[in-house]
Amino acid sequence: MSVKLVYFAWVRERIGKPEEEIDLPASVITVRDLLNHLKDLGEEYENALQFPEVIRVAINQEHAEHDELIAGAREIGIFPPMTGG
Amino acid sequence: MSVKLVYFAWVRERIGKPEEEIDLPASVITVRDLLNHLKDLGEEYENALQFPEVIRVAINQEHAEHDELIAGAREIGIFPPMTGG
Amino acid sequence: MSNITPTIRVQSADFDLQSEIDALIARRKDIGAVVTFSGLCRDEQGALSALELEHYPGMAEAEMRRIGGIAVKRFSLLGLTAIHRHGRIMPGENIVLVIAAAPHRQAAFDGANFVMDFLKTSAPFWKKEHAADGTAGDWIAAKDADDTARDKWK
Amino acid sequence: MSNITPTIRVQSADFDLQSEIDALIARRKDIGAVVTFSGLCRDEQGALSALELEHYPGMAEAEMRRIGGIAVKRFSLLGLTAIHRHGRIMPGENIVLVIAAAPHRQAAFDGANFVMDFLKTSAPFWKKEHAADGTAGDWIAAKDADDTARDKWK
Repeated sequence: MSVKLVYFAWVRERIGKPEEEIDLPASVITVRDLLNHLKDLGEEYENALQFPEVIRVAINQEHAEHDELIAGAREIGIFPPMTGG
Repeated sequence: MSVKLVYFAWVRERIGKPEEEIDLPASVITVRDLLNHLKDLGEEYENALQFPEVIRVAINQEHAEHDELIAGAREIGIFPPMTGG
Repeated sequence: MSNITPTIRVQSADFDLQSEIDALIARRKDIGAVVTFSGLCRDEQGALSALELEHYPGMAEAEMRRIGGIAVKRFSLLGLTAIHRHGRIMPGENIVLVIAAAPHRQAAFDGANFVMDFLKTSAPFWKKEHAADGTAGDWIAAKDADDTARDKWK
Repeated sequence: MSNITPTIRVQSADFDLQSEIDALIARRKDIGAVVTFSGLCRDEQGALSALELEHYPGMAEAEMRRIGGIAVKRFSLLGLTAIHRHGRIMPGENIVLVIAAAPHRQAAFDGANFVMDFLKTSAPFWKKEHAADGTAGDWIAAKDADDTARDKWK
Protein backbone atom coordinates (compact mmCIF):
# COMPACT_ATOMS: atom_id res chain seq x y z
CA MET A 1 0.00 0.00 0.00
CA SER A 2 1.33 3.40 -0.99
CA VAL A 3 0.23 6.47 0.92
CA LYS A 4 1.04 10.17 1.10
CA LEU A 5 2.28 11.29 4.50
CA VAL A 6 2.14 14.96 5.49
CA TYR A 7 3.91 16.35 8.55
CA PHE A 8 3.33 19.54 10.53
CA ALA A 9 5.00 21.71 13.19
CA TRP A 10 7.81 19.99 15.13
CA VAL A 11 7.04 16.61 13.58
CA ARG A 12 7.76 18.18 10.19
CA GLU A 13 10.89 19.93 11.45
CA ARG A 14 12.33 16.80 13.07
CA ILE A 15 11.62 14.52 10.12
CA GLY A 16 13.03 17.22 7.89
CA LYS A 17 10.42 17.28 5.13
CA PRO A 18 6.81 18.43 4.81
CA GLU A 19 5.53 15.33 3.00
CA GLU A 20 6.49 12.12 1.27
CA GLU A 21 4.94 9.16 -0.53
CA ILE A 22 5.83 5.83 1.09
CA ASP A 23 5.09 2.16 0.60
CA LEU A 24 3.79 0.37 3.67
CA PRO A 25 4.27 -3.35 4.37
CA ALA A 26 1.10 -5.42 4.74
CA SER A 27 1.78 -5.72 8.49
CA VAL A 28 0.92 -2.03 9.00
CA ILE A 29 -2.79 -2.14 9.79
CA THR A 30 -3.56 0.59 12.32
CA VAL A 31 -2.40 4.14 12.98
CA ARG A 32 -0.33 2.76 15.88
CA ASP A 33 1.36 0.27 13.54
CA LEU A 34 2.16 3.13 11.16
CA LEU A 35 3.80 5.27 13.86
CA ASN A 36 5.90 2.31 15.05
CA HIS A 37 6.89 1.49 11.49
CA LEU A 38 8.00 5.08 10.82
CA LYS A 39 10.07 5.17 14.01
CA ASP A 40 12.27 2.46 12.51
CA LEU A 41 12.99 4.42 9.32
CA GLY A 42 15.88 6.42 10.76
CA GLU A 43 17.08 8.75 13.48
CA GLU A 44 15.01 11.73 12.33
CA TYR A 45 11.80 9.65 12.47
CA GLU A 46 12.80 8.17 15.82
CA ASN A 47 13.38 11.71 17.09
CA ALA A 48 10.02 12.99 15.81
CA LEU A 49 7.96 10.04 17.00
CA GLN A 50 9.73 8.94 20.18
CA PHE A 51 6.55 9.50 22.20
CA PRO A 52 3.91 8.19 19.80
CA GLU A 53 1.13 8.56 22.39
CA VAL A 54 1.24 12.38 22.05
CA ILE A 55 1.21 12.29 18.25
CA ARG A 56 -2.07 13.16 16.47
CA VAL A 57 -3.01 11.58 13.17
CA ALA A 58 -5.53 12.44 10.49
CA ILE A 59 -6.65 10.03 7.78
CA ASN A 60 -7.85 11.78 4.63
CA GLN A 61 -7.93 15.03 6.62
CA GLU A 62 -10.10 13.68 9.45
CA HIS A 63 -8.87 13.05 13.00
CA ALA A 64 -8.14 9.34 13.63
CA GLU A 65 -7.56 7.42 16.84
CA HIS A 66 -4.43 5.29 17.18
CA ASP A 67 -6.39 2.06 16.95
CA GLU A 68 -8.09 3.11 13.72
CA LEU A 69 -7.41 1.13 10.53
CA ILE A 70 -5.48 2.90 7.80
CA ALA A 71 -6.94 0.82 4.96
CA GLY A 72 -8.22 3.18 2.25
CA ALA A 73 -6.09 6.11 3.36
CA ARG A 74 -4.86 8.30 0.50
CA GLU A 75 -3.29 10.95 2.77
CA ILE A 76 -2.21 10.61 6.39
CA GLY A 77 -1.33 13.71 8.41
CA ILE A 78 1.01 13.35 11.38
CA PHE A 79 1.41 16.22 13.84
CA PRO A 80 1.63 17.37 17.48
CA PRO A 81 -1.43 18.40 19.54
CA MET A 82 -3.04 21.50 18.05
CA THR A 83 -2.34 24.94 19.50
CA GLY A 84 -4.36 27.30 17.32
CA GLY A 85 -7.08 29.72 18.32
CA MET B 1 -39.08 68.50 52.90
CA SER B 2 -38.99 69.48 49.23
CA VAL B 3 -37.68 67.02 46.66
CA LYS B 4 -37.41 66.69 42.89
CA LEU B 5 -39.25 63.67 41.49
CA VAL B 6 -38.37 62.31 38.03
CA TYR B 7 -40.53 59.78 36.21
CA PHE B 8 -39.69 57.40 33.37
CA ALA B 9 -41.40 55.13 30.81
CA TRP B 10 -45.03 54.26 31.63
CA VAL B 11 -44.83 55.85 35.07
CA ARG B 12 -43.99 59.13 33.31
CA GLU B 13 -46.72 58.64 30.71
CA ARG B 14 -49.41 57.84 33.27
CA ILE B 15 -48.53 60.69 35.64
CA GLY B 16 -48.36 62.93 32.60
CA LYS B 17 -45.13 64.81 33.32
CA PRO B 18 -41.43 63.96 33.31
CA GLU B 19 -40.59 65.63 36.63
CA GLU B 20 -41.84 67.89 39.40
CA GLU B 21 -40.75 69.47 42.66
CA ILE B 22 -43.00 68.52 45.57
CA ASP B 23 -43.24 69.15 49.29
CA LEU B 24 -43.50 66.05 51.42
CA PRO B 25 -45.20 65.90 54.83
CA ALA B 26 -43.03 64.84 57.78
CA SER B 27 -44.88 61.51 57.91
CA VAL B 28 -43.21 60.38 54.67
CA ILE B 29 -40.10 58.58 55.90
CA THR B 30 -39.39 55.66 53.55
CA VAL B 31 -39.62 54.99 49.83
CA ARG B 32 -42.79 52.97 50.53
CA ASP B 33 -44.33 55.95 52.37
CA LEU B 34 -43.52 58.16 49.38
CA LEU B 35 -45.20 55.84 46.88
CA ASN B 36 -48.32 55.59 49.07
CA HIS B 37 -48.38 59.37 49.51
CA LEU B 38 -48.15 59.94 45.74
CA LYS B 39 -50.98 57.48 45.06
CA ASP B 40 -53.31 59.83 46.96
CA LEU B 41 -52.42 62.88 44.84
CA GLY B 42 -54.90 62.13 42.06
CA GLU B 43 -56.19 59.65 39.52
CA GLU B 44 -53.10 59.83 37.28
CA TYR B 45 -50.81 58.99 40.23
CA GLU B 46 -53.17 56.23 41.38
CA ASN B 47 -53.07 54.83 37.85
CA ALA B 48 -49.27 54.95 37.64
CA LEU B 49 -48.59 53.53 41.10
CA GLN B 50 -51.48 51.12 41.63
CA PHE B 51 -49.03 48.22 42.08
CA PRO B 52 -46.28 49.89 44.10
CA GLU B 53 -44.43 46.58 44.61
CA VAL B 54 -43.36 46.56 40.94
CA ILE B 55 -42.18 50.18 40.99
CA ARG B 56 -38.42 50.85 41.14
CA VAL B 57 -37.01 53.88 42.90
CA ALA B 58 -33.64 55.61 42.81
CA ILE B 59 -32.51 58.13 45.43
CA ASN B 60 -29.94 60.60 44.10
CA GLN B 61 -29.55 58.35 41.04
CA GLU B 62 -28.83 55.17 43.01
CA HIS B 63 -31.20 52.21 43.27
CA ALA B 64 -33.11 52.19 46.58
CA GLU B 65 -35.18 49.48 48.30
CA HIS B 66 -38.73 50.28 49.38
CA ASP B 67 -37.80 50.29 53.06
CA GLU B 68 -34.98 52.77 52.54
CA LEU B 69 -35.20 56.21 54.20
CA ILE B 70 -35.60 59.18 51.89
CA ALA B 71 -34.00 61.68 54.27
CA GLY B 72 -31.35 63.65 52.39
CA ALA B 73 -32.77 62.90 48.95
CA ARG B 74 -32.41 65.75 46.45
CA GLU B 75 -33.77 63.76 43.49
CA ILE B 76 -35.94 60.67 43.51
CA GLY B 77 -36.47 58.68 40.31
CA ILE B 78 -39.60 56.55 39.98
CA PHE B 79 -39.90 54.03 37.14
CA PRO B 80 -40.87 50.52 36.01
CA PRO B 81 -38.42 47.59 35.98
CA MET B 82 -35.63 48.21 33.50
CA THR B 83 -35.72 46.69 30.02
CA GLY B 84 -32.54 47.95 28.36
CA GLY B 85 -29.69 45.97 26.88
CA MET C 1 -5.12 44.84 41.17
CA SER C 2 -6.53 46.27 37.99
CA ASN C 3 -6.64 50.04 37.54
CA ILE C 4 -8.58 49.89 34.27
CA THR C 5 -11.31 52.52 33.92
CA PRO C 6 -14.24 51.30 31.83
CA THR C 7 -15.26 53.38 28.82
CA ILE C 8 -18.97 54.14 29.25
CA ARG C 9 -21.19 56.02 26.81
CA VAL C 10 -24.90 56.65 26.35
CA GLN C 11 -25.57 58.11 22.91
CA SER C 12 -28.15 58.28 20.14
CA ALA C 13 -25.58 57.70 17.37
CA ASP C 14 -24.58 54.26 16.14
CA PHE C 15 -21.11 52.86 16.87
CA ASP C 16 -18.42 51.07 14.85
CA LEU C 17 -17.22 47.89 16.48
CA GLN C 18 -13.73 47.77 15.01
CA SER C 19 -13.04 51.39 15.98
CA GLU C 20 -14.18 50.73 19.54
CA ILE C 21 -11.94 47.67 19.79
CA ASP C 22 -8.99 49.58 18.33
CA ALA C 23 -9.49 52.34 20.92
CA LEU C 24 -9.72 49.79 23.72
CA ILE C 25 -6.59 47.93 22.70
CA ALA C 26 -4.62 51.06 21.70
CA ARG C 27 -1.00 49.94 21.70
CA ARG C 28 -1.39 47.28 24.38
CA LYS C 29 0.27 43.97 23.69
CA ASP C 30 -0.84 42.05 26.77
CA ILE C 31 -4.39 41.42 25.53
CA GLY C 32 -4.98 37.93 24.17
CA ALA C 33 -8.78 37.87 23.99
CA VAL C 34 -11.49 40.37 23.12
CA VAL C 35 -15.18 39.48 23.35
CA THR C 36 -17.86 41.83 22.06
CA PHE C 37 -21.59 41.66 22.54
CA SER C 38 -23.89 43.64 20.24
CA GLY C 39 -27.58 43.77 21.01
CA LEU C 40 -29.74 44.53 17.95
CA CYS C 41 -33.34 45.53 17.36
CA ARG C 42 -35.39 42.59 16.01
CA ASP C 43 -38.47 43.24 13.87
CA GLU C 44 -40.49 40.45 15.54
CA GLN C 45 -41.51 38.84 12.24
CA GLY C 46 -42.41 42.20 10.78
CA ALA C 47 -44.66 43.28 13.66
CA LEU C 48 -42.27 45.95 14.90
CA SER C 49 -41.39 49.16 13.06
CA ALA C 50 -39.06 50.67 15.69
CA LEU C 51 -38.02 50.69 19.33
CA GLU C 52 -37.99 53.84 21.43
CA LEU C 53 -35.22 53.70 24.04
CA GLU C 54 -35.73 55.95 27.09
CA HIS C 55 -33.09 56.35 29.76
CA TYR C 56 -32.41 58.17 33.03
CA PRO C 57 -29.62 60.60 32.06
CA GLY C 58 -26.81 60.63 34.57
CA MET C 59 -27.98 57.54 36.44
CA ALA C 60 -27.71 55.38 33.30
CA GLU C 61 -24.03 56.25 32.88
CA ALA C 62 -23.37 55.93 36.62
CA GLU C 63 -24.98 52.50 36.81
CA MET C 64 -23.09 51.26 33.73
CA ARG C 65 -19.87 52.56 35.29
CA ARG C 66 -20.64 50.75 38.55
CA ILE C 67 -21.39 47.44 36.78
CA GLY C 68 -18.28 47.86 34.61
CA GLY C 69 -16.07 48.48 37.63
CA ILE C 70 -17.29 45.29 39.30
CA ALA C 71 -16.65 43.28 36.11
CA VAL C 72 -13.11 44.67 35.68
CA LYS C 73 -12.20 43.60 39.22
CA ARG C 74 -14.01 40.27 39.21
CA PHE C 75 -12.57 39.04 35.90
CA SER C 76 -9.26 40.98 35.98
CA LEU C 77 -10.15 42.62 32.68
CA LEU C 78 -7.58 44.66 30.77
CA GLY C 79 -10.25 46.71 29.02
CA LEU C 80 -14.00 47.24 29.11
CA THR C 81 -16.30 49.35 26.94
CA ALA C 82 -20.07 49.64 27.28
CA ILE C 83 -22.15 51.82 24.93
CA HIS C 84 -25.93 52.03 25.09
CA ARG C 85 -27.98 53.91 22.53
CA HIS C 86 -31.13 55.89 23.26
CA GLY C 87 -33.90 57.32 21.08
CA ARG C 88 -35.57 55.68 18.09
CA ILE C 89 -33.92 52.51 16.83
CA MET C 90 -34.99 50.63 13.71
CA PRO C 91 -35.00 46.84 13.21
CA GLY C 92 -31.52 45.60 12.33
CA GLU C 93 -29.85 48.51 14.13
CA ASN C 94 -27.55 48.31 17.14
CA ILE C 95 -28.91 48.98 20.64
CA VAL C 96 -26.02 48.13 22.93
CA LEU C 97 -22.35 47.18 22.75
CA VAL C 98 -20.13 45.61 25.39
CA ILE C 99 -16.45 44.84 24.80
CA ALA C 100 -14.32 42.96 27.33
CA ALA C 101 -10.58 42.40 26.91
CA ALA C 102 -8.41 40.03 28.95
CA PRO C 103 -5.21 38.00 28.66
CA HIS C 104 -7.21 34.78 28.11
CA ARG C 105 -10.52 33.89 26.55
CA GLN C 106 -12.76 32.74 29.41
CA ALA C 107 -12.32 35.99 31.38
CA ALA C 108 -13.23 37.99 28.29
CA PHE C 109 -16.34 35.86 27.65
CA ASP C 110 -17.41 36.02 31.30
CA GLY C 111 -16.74 39.74 31.58
CA ALA C 112 -18.94 40.65 28.61
CA ASN C 113 -21.67 38.20 29.65
CA PHE C 114 -21.69 39.51 33.25
CA VAL C 115 -21.94 43.15 32.14
CA MET C 116 -24.86 42.35 29.82
CA ASP C 117 -26.75 40.43 32.51
CA PHE C 118 -26.46 43.32 35.00
CA LEU C 119 -26.99 46.01 32.40
CA LYS C 120 -30.32 44.36 31.47
CA THR C 121 -31.58 44.26 35.04
CA SER C 122 -29.99 47.34 36.66
CA ALA C 123 -29.22 50.05 34.12
CA PRO C 124 -32.15 52.53 33.84
CA PHE C 125 -33.26 52.04 30.22
CA TRP C 126 -36.75 51.23 28.99
CA LYS C 127 -37.92 50.02 25.58
CA LYS C 128 -41.19 50.97 23.95
CA GLU C 129 -42.36 49.14 20.84
CA HIS C 130 -43.78 50.93 17.82
CA ALA C 131 -45.98 48.57 15.84
CA ALA C 132 -45.61 48.17 12.08
CA ASP C 133 -49.28 49.13 11.65
CA GLY C 134 -48.58 52.60 13.06
CA THR C 135 -50.39 52.10 16.39
CA ALA C 136 -48.76 53.37 19.56
CA GLY C 137 -46.97 50.38 21.00
CA ASP C 138 -46.50 48.99 24.47
CA TRP C 139 -43.64 49.28 26.87
CA ILE C 140 -41.73 46.01 26.90
CA ALA C 141 -42.21 44.07 30.15
CA ALA C 142 -39.21 42.99 32.19
CA LYS C 143 -38.49 39.26 31.95
CA ASP C 144 -37.99 36.92 34.90
CA ALA C 145 -35.43 35.15 32.69
CA ASP C 146 -33.23 38.24 32.90
CA ASP C 147 -33.24 38.10 36.70
CA THR C 148 -32.38 34.41 36.51
CA ALA C 149 -29.50 35.12 34.11
CA ARG C 150 -28.19 37.78 36.48
CA ASP C 151 -28.44 35.50 39.49
CA LYS C 152 -26.05 32.94 37.94
CA TRP C 153 -23.19 35.29 38.94
CA LYS C 154 -24.00 35.12 42.68
CA MET D 1 -34.12 23.24 12.04
CA SER D 2 -31.44 25.72 11.10
CA ASN D 3 -30.09 25.72 7.55
CA ILE D 4 -27.38 28.30 8.26
CA THR D 5 -24.05 27.60 6.57
CA PRO D 6 -21.10 28.89 8.59
CA THR D 7 -18.66 31.25 6.88
CA ILE D 8 -15.21 29.70 7.28
CA ARG D 9 -11.91 31.20 6.14
CA VAL D 10 -8.21 30.52 6.68
CA GLN D 11 -6.15 33.46 5.45
CA SER D 12 -2.91 35.34 6.05
CA ALA D 13 -4.58 38.78 5.80
CA ASP D 14 -6.10 40.57 8.77
CA PHE D 15 -9.88 41.01 9.04
CA ASP D 16 -12.22 43.88 9.92
CA LEU D 17 -14.71 42.99 12.61
CA GLN D 18 -17.48 45.41 11.65
CA SER D 19 -17.36 44.31 7.99
CA GLU D 20 -17.59 40.66 9.01
CA ILE D 21 -20.59 41.37 11.24
CA ASP D 22 -22.27 43.41 8.51
CA ALA D 23 -21.80 40.54 6.05
CA LEU D 24 -23.19 38.05 8.58
CA ILE D 25 -26.25 40.10 9.39
CA ALA D 26 -26.84 41.30 5.79
CA ARG D 27 -30.45 42.45 5.76
CA ARG D 28 -31.67 40.07 8.44
CA LYS D 29 -33.93 41.53 11.11
CA ASP D 30 -34.39 38.47 13.30
CA ILE D 31 -30.97 38.68 14.95
CA GLY D 32 -31.03 40.16 18.46
CA ALA D 33 -27.55 39.26 19.66
CA VAL D 34 -24.10 39.06 18.09
CA VAL D 35 -21.06 37.87 20.06
CA THR D 36 -17.57 38.10 18.63
CA PHE D 37 -14.36 36.60 19.92
CA SER D 38 -11.02 37.94 18.71
CA GLY D 39 -7.85 36.14 19.70
CA LEU D 40 -4.74 38.35 19.62
CA CYS D 41 -1.01 37.78 19.76
CA ARG D 42 0.42 38.77 23.16
CA ASP D 43 4.05 39.88 23.46
CA GLU D 44 4.60 37.98 26.75
CA GLN D 45 6.05 41.00 28.57
CA GLY D 46 8.28 41.81 25.62
CA ALA D 47 9.76 38.31 25.31
CA LEU D 48 7.97 37.55 22.04
CA SER D 49 8.66 39.22 18.69
CA ALA D 50 6.19 37.21 16.57
CA LEU D 51 4.14 34.05 16.29
CA GLU D 52 4.37 31.74 13.29
CA LEU D 53 1.03 30.07 12.60
CA GLU D 54 1.22 26.80 10.66
CA HIS D 55 -1.89 24.97 9.49
CA TYR D 56 -2.98 21.87 7.57
CA PRO D 57 -4.50 23.34 4.40
CA GLY D 58 -7.81 21.76 3.55
CA MET D 59 -8.20 19.95 6.85
CA ALA D 60 -8.12 23.23 8.81
CA GLU D 61 -11.09 24.60 6.86
CA ALA D 62 -12.91 21.25 6.99
CA GLU D 63 -12.49 20.96 10.77
CA MET D 64 -13.63 24.55 11.33
CA ARG D 65 -16.65 23.86 9.13
CA ARG D 66 -17.46 20.71 11.12
CA ILE D 67 -17.21 22.52 14.48
CA GLY D 68 -19.24 25.43 13.12
CA GLY D 69 -21.98 23.13 11.89
CA ILE D 70 -22.29 21.49 15.30
CA ALA D 71 -22.50 24.91 17.00
CA VAL D 72 -25.18 26.20 14.60
CA LYS D 73 -27.39 23.20 15.36
CA ARG D 74 -26.71 23.03 19.10
CA PHE D 75 -27.37 26.72 19.81
CA SER D 76 -29.84 27.40 16.94
CA LEU D 77 -27.56 30.12 15.63
CA LEU D 78 -28.74 32.46 12.88
CA GLY D 79 -25.20 33.15 11.73
CA LEU D 80 -21.65 31.95 12.36
CA THR D 81 -18.30 33.15 11.02
CA ALA D 82 -14.89 31.72 11.89
CA ILE D 83 -11.67 33.13 10.44
CA HIS D 84 -8.21 31.88 11.38
CA ARG D 85 -5.04 33.56 10.17
CA HIS D 86 -1.82 31.76 9.25
CA GLY D 87 1.75 32.90 8.72
CA ARG D 88 3.72 35.43 10.75
CA ILE D 89 1.69 37.42 13.28
CA MET D 90 3.07 40.29 15.37
CA PRO D 91 2.14 41.14 18.98
CA GLY D 92 -1.11 43.09 19.10
CA GLU D 93 -2.35 41.56 15.82
CA ASN D 94 -5.40 39.36 15.34
CA ILE D 95 -5.04 35.58 15.16
CA VAL D 96 -8.60 34.31 15.10
CA LEU D 97 -12.16 35.63 14.88
CA VAL D 98 -15.42 33.90 15.74
CA ILE D 99 -18.81 35.58 15.35
CA ALA D 100 -22.05 33.98 16.52
CA ALA D 101 -25.49 35.50 15.92
CA ALA D 102 -28.76 34.41 17.54
CA PRO D 103 -32.16 35.81 18.50
CA HIS D 104 -31.09 36.09 22.17
CA ARG D 105 -27.87 36.72 24.01
CA GLN D 106 -27.03 33.46 25.81
CA ALA D 107 -27.11 31.39 22.61
CA ALA D 108 -24.76 33.87 20.93
CA PHE D 109 -22.35 33.81 23.90
CA ASP D 110 -22.44 30.01 24.11
CA GLY D 111 -22.07 29.57 20.35
CA ALA D 112 -18.91 31.68 20.14
CA ASN D 113 -17.44 30.16 23.31
CA PHE D 114 -18.15 26.58 22.09
CA VAL D 115 -16.53 27.20 18.70
CA MET D 116 -13.41 28.66 20.33
CA ASP D 117 -13.04 25.74 22.76
CA PHE D 118 -13.24 23.17 19.94
CA LEU D 119 -11.20 25.22 17.51
CA LYS D 120 -8.35 25.33 20.08
CA THR D 121 -8.32 21.58 20.60
CA SER D 122 -9.37 20.18 17.19
CA ALA D 123 -8.51 22.54 14.35
CA PRO D 124 -5.07 21.73 12.87
CA PHE D 125 -3.10 24.91 13.65
CA TRP D 126 0.22 25.17 15.46
CA LYS D 127 1.96 28.20 16.95
CA LYS D 128 5.71 28.71 17.01
CA GLU D 129 7.18 31.53 19.08
CA HIS D 130 9.90 33.81 17.77
CA ALA D 131 11.83 35.32 20.69
CA ALA D 132 12.52 39.05 20.93
CA ASP D 133 16.27 38.33 21.13
CA GLY D 134 16.19 36.80 17.64
CA THR D 135 16.69 33.18 18.70
CA ALA D 136 14.64 30.48 17.01
CA GLY D 137 11.69 29.94 19.31
CA ASP D 138 9.81 26.89 20.52
CA TRP D 139 6.55 25.40 19.39
CA ILE D 140 3.88 26.26 21.93
CA ALA D 141 2.77 23.24 23.96
CA ALA D 142 -0.88 22.26 24.09
CA LYS D 143 -2.54 23.07 27.42
CA ASP D 144 -4.55 20.63 29.53
CA ALA D 145 -6.72 23.64 30.42
CA ASP D 146 -7.90 23.77 26.81
CA ASP D 147 -9.08 20.15 26.98
CA THR D 148 -10.87 20.96 30.24
CA ALA D 149 -12.55 23.99 28.67
CA ARG D 150 -13.71 21.85 25.75
CA ASP D 151 -15.05 19.12 28.03
CA LYS D 152 -17.48 21.54 29.74
CA TRP D 153 -19.71 21.18 26.63
CA LYS D 154 -20.15 17.39 27.07
